[in-house]
Amino acid sequence: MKQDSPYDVDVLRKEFPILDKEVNGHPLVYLDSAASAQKPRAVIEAQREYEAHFHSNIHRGVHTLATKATEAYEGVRAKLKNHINASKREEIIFTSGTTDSINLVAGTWGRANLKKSDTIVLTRLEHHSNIVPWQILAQEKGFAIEVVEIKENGELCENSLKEKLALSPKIVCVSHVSNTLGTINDVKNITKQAHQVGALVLIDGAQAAPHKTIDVQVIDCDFYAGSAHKMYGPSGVGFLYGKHELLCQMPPCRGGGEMIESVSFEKQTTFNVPPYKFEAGTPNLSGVVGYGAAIDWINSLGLDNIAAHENSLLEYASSKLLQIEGLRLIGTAKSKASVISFLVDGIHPSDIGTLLDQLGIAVRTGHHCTEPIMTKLGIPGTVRASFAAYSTFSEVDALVAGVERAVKMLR
Amino acid sequence: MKQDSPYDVDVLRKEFPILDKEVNGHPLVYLDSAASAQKPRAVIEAQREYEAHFHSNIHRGVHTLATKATEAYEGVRAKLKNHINASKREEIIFTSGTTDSINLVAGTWGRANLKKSDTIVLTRLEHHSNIVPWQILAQEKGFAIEVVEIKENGELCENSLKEKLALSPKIVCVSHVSNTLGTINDVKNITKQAHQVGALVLIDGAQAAPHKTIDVQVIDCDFYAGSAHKMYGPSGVGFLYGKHELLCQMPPCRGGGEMIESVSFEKQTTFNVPPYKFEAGTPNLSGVVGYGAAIDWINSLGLDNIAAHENSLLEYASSKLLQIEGLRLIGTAKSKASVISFLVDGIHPSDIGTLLDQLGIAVRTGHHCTEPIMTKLGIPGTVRASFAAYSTFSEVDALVAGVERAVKMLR
Amino acid sequence: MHANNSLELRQGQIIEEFDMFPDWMEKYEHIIELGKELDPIAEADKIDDNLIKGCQSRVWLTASLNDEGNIIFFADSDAIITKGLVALMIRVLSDAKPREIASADLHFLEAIGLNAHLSPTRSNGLLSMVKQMKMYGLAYSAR
Amino acid sequence: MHANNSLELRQGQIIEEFDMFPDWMEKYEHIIELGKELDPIAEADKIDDNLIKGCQSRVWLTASLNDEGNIIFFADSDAIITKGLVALMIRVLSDAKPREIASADLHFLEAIGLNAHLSPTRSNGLLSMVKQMKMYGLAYSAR
Ligand SMILES: Cc1ncc(COP(=O)(O)O)c(C=O)c1O
Ligand SMILES: Cc1ncc(COP(=O)(O)O)c(C=O)c1O
Repeated sequence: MKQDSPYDVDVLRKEFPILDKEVNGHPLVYLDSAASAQKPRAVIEAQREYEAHFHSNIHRGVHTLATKATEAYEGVRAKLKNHINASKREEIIFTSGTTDSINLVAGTWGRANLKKSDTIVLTRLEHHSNIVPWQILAQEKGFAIEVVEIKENGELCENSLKEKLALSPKIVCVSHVSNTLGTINDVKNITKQAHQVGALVLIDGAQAAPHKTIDVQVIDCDFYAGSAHKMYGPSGVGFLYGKHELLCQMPPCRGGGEMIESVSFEKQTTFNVPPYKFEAGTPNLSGVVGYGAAIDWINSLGLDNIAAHENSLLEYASSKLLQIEGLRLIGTAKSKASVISFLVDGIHPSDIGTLLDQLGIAVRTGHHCTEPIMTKLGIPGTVRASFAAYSTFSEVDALVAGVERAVKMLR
Repeated sequence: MKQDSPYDVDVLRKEFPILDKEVNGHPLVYLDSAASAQKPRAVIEAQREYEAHFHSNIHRGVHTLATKATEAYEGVRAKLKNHINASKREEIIFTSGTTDSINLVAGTWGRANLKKSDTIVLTRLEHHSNIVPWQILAQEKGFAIEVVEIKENGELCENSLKEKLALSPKIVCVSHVSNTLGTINDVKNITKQAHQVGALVLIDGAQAAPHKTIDVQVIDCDFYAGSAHKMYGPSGVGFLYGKHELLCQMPPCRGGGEMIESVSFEKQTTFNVPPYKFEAGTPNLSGVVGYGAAIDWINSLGLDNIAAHENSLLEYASSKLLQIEGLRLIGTAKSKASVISFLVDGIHPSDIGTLLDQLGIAVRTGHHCTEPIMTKLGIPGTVRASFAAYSTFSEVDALVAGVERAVKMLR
Repeated sequence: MHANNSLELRQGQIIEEFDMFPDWMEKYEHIIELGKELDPIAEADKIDDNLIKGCQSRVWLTASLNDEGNIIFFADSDAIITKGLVALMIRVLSDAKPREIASADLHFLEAIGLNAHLSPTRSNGLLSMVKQMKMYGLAYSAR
Repeated sequence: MHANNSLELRQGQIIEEFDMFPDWMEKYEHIIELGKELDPIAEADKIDDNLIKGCQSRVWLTASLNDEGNIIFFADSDAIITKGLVALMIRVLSDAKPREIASADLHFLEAIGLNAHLSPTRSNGLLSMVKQMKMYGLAYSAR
């Protein structure tokens, strides 16, 4: 089946040390990349190189190491700016991950702007990270949270969106790609509609950034969030894109070093400009450097090539899995990323996960931090397999065989 | 001068790849460890090993890699618990650093408990990270911030402390060790006095944890914060210790994955127990693993040995520097950690820093994120040299010679 | 002493029983079998109050004291492997003195190579269930 | 063209001048000398309004237009090395046409091996000062 791939996956896999591993006596079949992607040697070595040869705290240092470390760090900001086509490097804030990014928006823009009489809009598809920060803030401020519902196939319901937008929300928070159902939302169109009613738009891009070319200027969203660890980079790093004028207006989030202009007990403490205003304290330096290497790695392969490869895997896996009796796919949107959730009649997902693990196959089971989807669909969770640039057709075969075997045991 | 050292520093230095470096044609003399410590090979390799062989997202996974990654992560929590002698592992929250830890306390405990009529107490010695989060919150809530002043030598003024405690503050936030003046505060005694007036105590341990054995039960503080990157560990990781009953009462901080028990749009969303309640999203996994290696490394050397070594360096450096005409030490507390700030009459600190850099000597100049100290002392900043376990007497000699040379050029 | 021994004995039997299954598949097939055979809990008891928190698969647990002062446990799960493991726990801990239960040293899962399921990192609720069973032991022995 | 050339010429002279100092010490000694020789700014101009933000060492900058329509810069710093670098900037940019200043390509710092001081990562305010000087150029040429 390899003929479908725009690059040689077997060669590519050699760059990922972990993919050689055995688990429970079987070669590892890692189908949990949506939870966290594995890292190529280039990323691992970039971090090591940094720590072994260039580490120093950044900014405000007059010594050479501090300058080099700062240049490395700011260089990744510029890289990321290009990668998502932001218009200015000042629009890229480094955070510790998507969750942190969304909490930043809720904690600064949200706390400063949302009042009791306001409404905000989320969708049924959101990850807890794009729900709970808003619920916590709503408890403090008293605004209403309205939810765009989904259709049976896991697509957002256009009518529901229209209804909710008619309520003139202050912000619409929507995932670019659902981590549970794989649904790719038309965020450009949603943004356009939201802007028409005067709402800001925050996009949770945690699952989109590893699989799609992101152009924040084309989407025209106000905020966009992502995590390095889902993009072949280190954990503990992520980004928030925000339109520059918005960032300038927003109050700071966390207080500490770097984010200030001048601190005083007697006069007013004043704050730095974006992005520094939002980056308090010593950042994850080696993580950011590793993230830079990850972006380079992705670009050297090409996101389009990655997407093409993943799409063939998705198609292949879907058709193969559907041959298993009683198996149904959860999430069958027309436009779908390489995440495949399924259930087998009468069998609990965690049982399948446990037995697959015995075969060295790593899938995720449960609600995938999207309980509202489970509530809506009336299911206890799903088994989720997710693909990345390094996934193979034979891994799909192993998955299908594994599920068949598990189902036989469990029935 | 090596006879003073409880271990062989030359052998130890071989574990730090960066210390072999040349900067501007001179061997690197790294005297900026208070900003960020260099990392031994054991730490760098632990991260690499994790990323190359064990990486997976943690918690809620049924597969083996997820279990192993979770065990590694939770194992470091247990290690840290022992390291600072917390009474329960649930009292250790992983954060992205000291700044994040203090903001967490301000954002949850502070926001939930501080009212307009309240007073909190900080000290003149605090790092911006222990000032600005409280100022930001004070702007929102309207409470008063009172400041314990310092004496000429950089020690906290006991009378000022007593005065401020007499105002019945809700919390006293104090650094264990000043990053600018080196003052070691008697936090056990301060905590006792604060508790007598019913105040909670938060200790910023960023500078203490690398140099002193910390026993949070002996200190009896309510919160204690620290950063891995100052403890020979990775950047982007830190911890917050909090007394368990306090953590249980505190509302969550950031919302997202892991910190919830159940998320619903229809019913009440409910939260996990500490520490998970405060750890939203995918954490800095490789960073935490590296932190574990750093704690092991510190303990294998022994914090008492490190402190003894650093103290002889401090004494040696102080007496040597004082022989330079017009040089005065800024911060001469009786109890002092291995941070040495100084000024030379008529010379701007940044000029000295720039010339030292030409000699390969990395010091920090400026206000060191403690502007209120500078305001009080009426100085533009200081030159700061700071020592770590790997610093040597000949590095002190290089510093002294370098300062002499710079001063000659600048006068 | 005797009491603890009897929990020891029960664990020994299970270890012996699993010795017959060197292969993970047979082991899990046996567990699945045990799950299927477990006396069902009354539907009326499948309520939130009896639910063990923090689980991916749900576990319900109830307990009562019989005339001999032994605790009898009933439990159920919606996942069959969890249910099989629950059945093993019940075989060891049910119908025993509260004090024995509270102080039981459950080493058999380790011995049969399934202790990963007791790891706090798993979210199958087994560890929470064991804690809950011991809490019952403690609570009843305090009376 | 001529105008730009003259800024080019000025930069060329500085590069030549620094060529005599192969050694960093002599180079810095020269910069320090230049700092000492810089015409002091009026004390009355050392106010916050003329302060360049974001600096570890402080830099003050003022500008005025002379009869020939050239901008004249005055600047000062509390750090002598920064002041020396400021003096170099003034030598290149002062007494020049607004338009020339706005579009100047300042490559001499790189050529004399001191461009690290222009890095955004330094906090000596030099980069901000250069930006501010160009802003003046832009503002005056718009008139
Ligand atoms: C759609 C979505 N949003 C947000 C997140 C949270 O990302 P992180 O855990 O890196 O903060 C995830 C990751 O699971 C996700 O899939
Ligand atoms: C005393 C003190 N507190 C807080 C901090 C902030 O630590 P971090 O930047 O790791 O958050 C520092 C580090 O500079 C410090 O020295």
